[in-house]
Amino acid sequence: MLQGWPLLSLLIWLPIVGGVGVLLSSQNNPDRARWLGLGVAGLVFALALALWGGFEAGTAGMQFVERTAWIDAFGIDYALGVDGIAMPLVVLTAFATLLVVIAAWEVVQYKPAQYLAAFLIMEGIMIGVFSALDAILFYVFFEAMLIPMFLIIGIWGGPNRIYATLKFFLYTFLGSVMMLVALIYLRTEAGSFAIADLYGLNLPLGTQTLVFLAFLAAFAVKVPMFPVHTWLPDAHVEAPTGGSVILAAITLKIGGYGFLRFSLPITPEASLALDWLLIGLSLIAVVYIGLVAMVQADLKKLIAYSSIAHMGFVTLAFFLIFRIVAGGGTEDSALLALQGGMVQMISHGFVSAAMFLCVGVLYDRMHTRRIADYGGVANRMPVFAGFFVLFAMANAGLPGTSGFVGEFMVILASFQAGFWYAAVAGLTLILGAAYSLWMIKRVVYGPVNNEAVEALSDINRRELVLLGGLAAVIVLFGVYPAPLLDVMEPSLNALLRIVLATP
Amino acid sequence: MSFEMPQFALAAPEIGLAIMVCVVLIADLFDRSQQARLAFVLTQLTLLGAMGVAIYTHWGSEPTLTFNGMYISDSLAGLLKAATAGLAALTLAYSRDYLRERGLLKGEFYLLALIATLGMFVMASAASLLVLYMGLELLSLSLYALVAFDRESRAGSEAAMKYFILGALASGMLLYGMSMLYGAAGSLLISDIAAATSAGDNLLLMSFGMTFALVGVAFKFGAAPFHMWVPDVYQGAPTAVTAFLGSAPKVAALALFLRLLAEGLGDLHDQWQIMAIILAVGSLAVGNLFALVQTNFKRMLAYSTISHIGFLFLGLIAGSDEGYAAALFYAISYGIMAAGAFGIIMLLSGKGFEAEMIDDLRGLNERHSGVALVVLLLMFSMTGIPGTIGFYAKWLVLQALIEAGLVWLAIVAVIFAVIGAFYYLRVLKAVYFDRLQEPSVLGASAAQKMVVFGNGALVLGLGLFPDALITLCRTALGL
Amino acid sequence: MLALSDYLVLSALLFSIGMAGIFLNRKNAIVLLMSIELILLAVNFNFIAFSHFLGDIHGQVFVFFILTVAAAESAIGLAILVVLFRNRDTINVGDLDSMKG
Amino acid sequence: MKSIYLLVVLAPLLGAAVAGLAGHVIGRNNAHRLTVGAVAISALLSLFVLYQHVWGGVGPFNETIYRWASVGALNFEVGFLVDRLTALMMVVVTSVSLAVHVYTIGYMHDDPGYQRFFSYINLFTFSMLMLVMANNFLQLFFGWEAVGLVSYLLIGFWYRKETAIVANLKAFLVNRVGDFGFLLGIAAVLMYYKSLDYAEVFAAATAAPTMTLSIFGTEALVATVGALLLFIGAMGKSAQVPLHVWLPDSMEGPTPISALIHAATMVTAGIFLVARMSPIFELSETALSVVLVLGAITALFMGLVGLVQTDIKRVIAYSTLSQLGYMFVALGASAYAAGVFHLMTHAFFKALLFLGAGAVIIALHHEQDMRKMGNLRRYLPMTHITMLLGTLALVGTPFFSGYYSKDVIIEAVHAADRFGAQFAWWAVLLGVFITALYSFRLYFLVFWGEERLDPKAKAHITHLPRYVLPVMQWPLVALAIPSVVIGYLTIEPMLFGDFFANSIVVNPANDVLAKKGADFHGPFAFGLHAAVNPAFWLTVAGAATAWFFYIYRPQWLPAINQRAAGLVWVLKHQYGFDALYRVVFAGGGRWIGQALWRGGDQRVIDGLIVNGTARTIGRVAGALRGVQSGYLYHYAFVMIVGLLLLLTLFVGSWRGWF
Repeated sequence: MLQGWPLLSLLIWLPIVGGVGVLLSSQNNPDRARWLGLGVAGLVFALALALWGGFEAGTAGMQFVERTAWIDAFGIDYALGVDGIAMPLVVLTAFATLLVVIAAWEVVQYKPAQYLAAFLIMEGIMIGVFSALDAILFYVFFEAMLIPMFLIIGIWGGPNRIYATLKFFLYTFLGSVMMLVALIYLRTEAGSFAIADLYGLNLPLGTQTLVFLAFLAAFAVKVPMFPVHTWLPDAHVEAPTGGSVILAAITLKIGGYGFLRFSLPITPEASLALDWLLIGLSLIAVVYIGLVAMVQADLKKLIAYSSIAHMGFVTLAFFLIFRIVAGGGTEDSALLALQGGMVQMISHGFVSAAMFLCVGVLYDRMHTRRIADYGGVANRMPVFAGFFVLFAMANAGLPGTSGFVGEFMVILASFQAGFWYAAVAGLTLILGAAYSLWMIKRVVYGPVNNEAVEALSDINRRELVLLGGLAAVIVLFGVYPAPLLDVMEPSLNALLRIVLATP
Repeated sequence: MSFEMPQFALAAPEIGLAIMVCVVLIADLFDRSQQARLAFVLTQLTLLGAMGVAIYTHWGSEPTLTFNGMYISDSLAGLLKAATAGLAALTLAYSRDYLRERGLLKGEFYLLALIATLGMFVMASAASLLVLYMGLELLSLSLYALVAFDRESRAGSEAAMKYFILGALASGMLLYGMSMLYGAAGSLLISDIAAATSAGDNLLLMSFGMTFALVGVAFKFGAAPFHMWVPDVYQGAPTAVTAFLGSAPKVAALALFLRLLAEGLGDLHDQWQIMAIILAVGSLAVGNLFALVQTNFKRMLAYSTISHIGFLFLGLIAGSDEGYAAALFYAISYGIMAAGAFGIIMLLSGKGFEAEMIDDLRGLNERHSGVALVVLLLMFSMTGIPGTIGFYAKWLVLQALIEAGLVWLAIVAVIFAVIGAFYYLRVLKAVYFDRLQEPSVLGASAAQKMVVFGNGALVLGLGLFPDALITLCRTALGL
Repeated sequence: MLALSDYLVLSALLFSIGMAGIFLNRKNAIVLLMSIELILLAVNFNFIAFSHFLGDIHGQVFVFFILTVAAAESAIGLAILVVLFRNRDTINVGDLDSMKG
Repeated sequence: MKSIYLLVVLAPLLGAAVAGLAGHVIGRNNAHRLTVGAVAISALLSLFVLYQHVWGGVGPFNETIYRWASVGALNFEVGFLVDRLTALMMVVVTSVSLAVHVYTIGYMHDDPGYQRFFSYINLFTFSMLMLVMANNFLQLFFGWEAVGLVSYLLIGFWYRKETAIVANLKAFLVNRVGDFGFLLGIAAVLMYYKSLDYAEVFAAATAAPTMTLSIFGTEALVATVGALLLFIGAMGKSAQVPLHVWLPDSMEGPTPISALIHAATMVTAGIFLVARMSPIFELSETALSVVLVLGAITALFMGLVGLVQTDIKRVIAYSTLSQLGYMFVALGASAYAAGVFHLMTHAFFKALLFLGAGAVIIALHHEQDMRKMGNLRRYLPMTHITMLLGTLALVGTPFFSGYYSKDVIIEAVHAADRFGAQFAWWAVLLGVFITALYSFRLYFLVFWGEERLDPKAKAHITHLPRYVLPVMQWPLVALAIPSVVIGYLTIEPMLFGDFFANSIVVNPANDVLAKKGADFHGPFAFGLHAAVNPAFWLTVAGAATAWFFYIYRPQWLPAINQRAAGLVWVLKHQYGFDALYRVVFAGGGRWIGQALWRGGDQRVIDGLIVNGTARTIGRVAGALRGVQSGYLYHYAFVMIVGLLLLLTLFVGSWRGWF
């Protein structure tokens, strides 16, 4: 049915145009803005599902390719396409945005039209990031993301939002301009900005290292990796619920995606030479951040730190592949690591979104995020408590939830690189459970702590749809992740060949 | 000595503009509207016409010298003239309401602007030191007068005084340098100077002169350390003048650079490159650091101009046509952004009220979200975020730099760009994040808003489809 | 016979005096205008000297233009001075510091 | 058969889903009807499966249900391995579960979370079945963690109780420590045996028994490392020292849970695991010795702690720890069948004891302190009798089931010649005395002696609603029967026959049970053999001691307590494990977290680097600002300085400075 449609362009521009449409048509009519926003987000999600439906799982190549000359002077094309790595992330983006639109329904009262427009535009831009096949096009989308997110945090955020949003912006901006320099440099070597042309350049190691570090600056900040992670807790704490959801569910993934799309294939030798650094930082993230997460007194900060720890798993997986192969593991094991990292990213998209939505549900009622202000929520909100516990368990990597799949695969793979990698990474099992469940204990369980908790009412139908939908997805992918893995496998395999082809 | 008839047709833009100056001068006498409506309309029509004529006359033709080799007609001249005229028209379009509210709406304003534009035209086509100088002075003298246009303004007269003295000093230095170049090459023609340089005649004297000439150019740009006039003049001048001053003359300054240093002294590139690096990095540092601590929006924009000039200089440093094209693109796109930024200030200012502090933008999103959106686009464009024209300006410059092997400079540049982002974001903070108790209604005329939106659309549209402008700039430089 | 360099040195001295006049003078703005004239004079001197020694007339033509422009410049300068005086009742350059930082 | 297996597993899952998601829609009665029905189906089908496997001639079933995921050539699947070991476990799990389900109808009668509770225990049944029926490590881990989840939910079922929600967190975290090792063990298995499927792994392990890997700078047998890592998981789940601390606290949960999860089934998963992994464990003497020693330590020392407990459930909990230790001792001595046998008998009589205790607690209106009981046989005759039977089984009275299973363990250890076997034999032998002592202490304190009831409890017990007790007592009876007879009936085939031939692998050199089998002349003779068995006399001694101090001369007790104050203190504090963990791990973790957060994130990264840079830039800018003084002559001066700078560069470029 959709054969021959520029599906990716639709996915990118429909939400952007829709966002502008919401902005123009419904500034003074919040209800129209909501319905319009929901319509656009729903349509985009439907198209994203169509994308999945039309996707051929068996091949590694780019699909749904579109190519039009864009900046002729430099041979830059408006080139779009998705492979098995990008496609799930596109679908995830559409899903998360739909959630955000629903979550905002009667909660966001200050300029809802602008709020929804910002998220819809953000959606288009993020899908653009995942489907760009040209480095400059990628960069354009990559940077443009800053604009809506800057506004989202700054306008609808908490009391300290200005510090947070500036920190977010400058941190990420600093990282990404370095990447721009690297990309331009690569063009002088490759003669093109097409990402595929940048692979296999065989640059000397010194140059590769510099390029790698520039990429690292961009993606490490996005992921975020220790020690450039401190923007994330602040941004999350101050962001409105939707902002946190998108930040955690999608924008962090862009960092991981960047590692796969740029760092590893473009600078494989430097990745090999510097894998100790990435592995070290990732392991620090898992342990250090896990411990830090445990002592947070603010719900969102806790989840933010947990996000960092989870993303540490992703980077760990991506950069362990060299040691897995060197340590006697098969290429399948390296693939296991990559798959694990990808699954971890996607699962984290669901789980962190769910966690932030839960906090949002609480915040809307109590207007506080301090853990100490809660206690005994289960007494008043039993249904909500059930969801929250489920999501916390998923966050702690309980089998049967999607959170488990990635962790399991990464730990299994990291053992092949060496016992100690797996041992340190495996600490997440304990730490993740500790901070997630201790938080649950203090927030959900216990006697009713104060009058504010006493006055709580359980989730309404809209929130039930939101959380229920997420719970279903999380359990589904936990019980049956094979479809997702099958989609990604050929592309990751092809990537692995490129990365490991270096001498 | 045979007398060769000059090809007047090739100078059609300048001649036409000069005639129109006279026409406007006379027409204004008969305009009874007290609002200089006739002068305004005629001026805008003239500028738009001049754009067309410039393109028609110069674009695509082989470089042709006439007027005894003192005037050149080439694509570069065409684009430079079209850009200056276009930017002048854009900034003038903002000015009516602002000037009316201050009792400054007189025909002389448009007249002076036209004459300044004529000066810029002359510079763009100059093939001789003399012509270059004449164009420069025509521009400068008009600008001095414009800065002092509000005779009742204490700040305006102080700014004019500073601008005048420093400008004259810079002219003196430029002239001193020109005299040395003349002495070294034995001719005022830029082509002769270029020939002498590549032949290696009197290189010492030549590069001594070049040093002084560079100072003059740097002053026109407002590059550090010759930038000291910029903040005071931008702040003190009436905003309508600042807008004019901040956009088109930058393109003219680029014309000066390209004609004198690139074409005339291109072979001394090795020598002026290191100086230009100092100027560029100095401008980036001064502009960005000083802008951080400003509370006055106009002054902040002045410092931001300095930092942009630093970036533009980076393109020139590359010394390649790529770099010049990048700088040209930068100058034009910066002109558009600056016009918009000052246009916003004019739009927000009311009778007896100058909206020149950053705080005056507070809550703009609640007052008028459309205008706020334009501010957003402008600020992100100045920061260099994709989706806006400002990104491509920075990208092209970085590209030229890196292709010239100056990766470290590119890194320095982007770090300063990040520092710079901070103060642009501060403006947005005021616009979007600060909420007012009782947002007042924005009292701007529909026409003015339309100009603002048009400007915003230009920033965004060129940000999404930059190819045409990039190609124009590259073609102008023969790429 | 005076050599070219003698003229150049003289003009350099004049030029330097002119520049010094601008930043050493902290009182009367008129002096600034005079200093500028001095600088232009130095330039003119250069042009004439080069023109003479090169046997090329263009330099002297340039001087005429400079003289003309200098006159116009002075006119504008004085006009600005008048405006300044009207607004601030002073032409003391040391008082012109309302904008800084 | 595949559909039967599926039905066994899915019936409780469905029950859990419906009761959990639509509990308030279907109502209380329908909820228990549904869930009990589901478990009943599972139980009956499990019995049928066992019957088929033992008498029906059905061979082991090993098939994939669906492909969970695959990466390259690696397959992760969900599938069932059903052999006699599994079938036995299925029967134990479902039958105890059924009893507990029925019992719960009475026990939770007044609880507002009625449907939720049934949903949880149904879910537990599903998870436990998934665990025992797994044919690969992935699914095993799934079941492993899923039972942990349900355990967590059920310990914290009364979430208003602070102690309950502390206990469930603790249980989950301590289990997670075990799972940490378990997961690493699975990773090791995958790495060295290239598969997660049991059959393939065992084949690979047996094919390469001497494969080594280097760890801690030395070479170690892969089997040792793998087995020990897996055993860490077993230690967590089966609460072996030092990961035992969660089990006593888990008694904060409702009593049916204590019976089902924390006595009969879930905590025995570790035993099942080691038995299932016998092909790997058999390759490593070291691993077996560790199992043996840790089991022995747990068996003896946890039993001792049971002596000083006053909470009726905690006594039984420590007894469970101790009995689990017995089972590990059996496993460590390569007498896997004995371990599993004890698992089965223990499941019945321990569930019986817990449910009996629960009946007492309900009757006394949630009174658990034994010091406030006494002489309850008057009020609860049925409970009294069944609990007495359970106690007799636990202490190992001849012809009761516990006698057979425990005695075989003691004999097997005695016959083993592995490192630590000697110690273990002494420990389990002494443990028999301890077991009898704490068991009869409980029995006498609760059912005999003077009545020490609170008035409220007294009022409650005399006005107990009629219908509550019967529904709770039938399960007691139902459990009492196998507690008494199952050992007698099954010892011969299970321990000395070929019951486990297809499921448990024992290296002939290690096969202590085969050695003992030569002396075995039927269960009756084995029972009579008690007269010449030191263990029996130790039991009698223990029971007599209890009688002496709690019935005959209770007034002597305070004096004894005073004399042994130090020992009592140590026992009451459980050797300090709790305090140690609280201070070192919980406290230390939080302290380090705080230090890293405040020191690392806030002070160094944010304070010094991020905000510090911003501050520095701001300061520099503020300082430089003065240069723009506003004075024209300064401006001119700067320009001239700039000119001089450029001139310097000009001179430099001609002098060749650059």
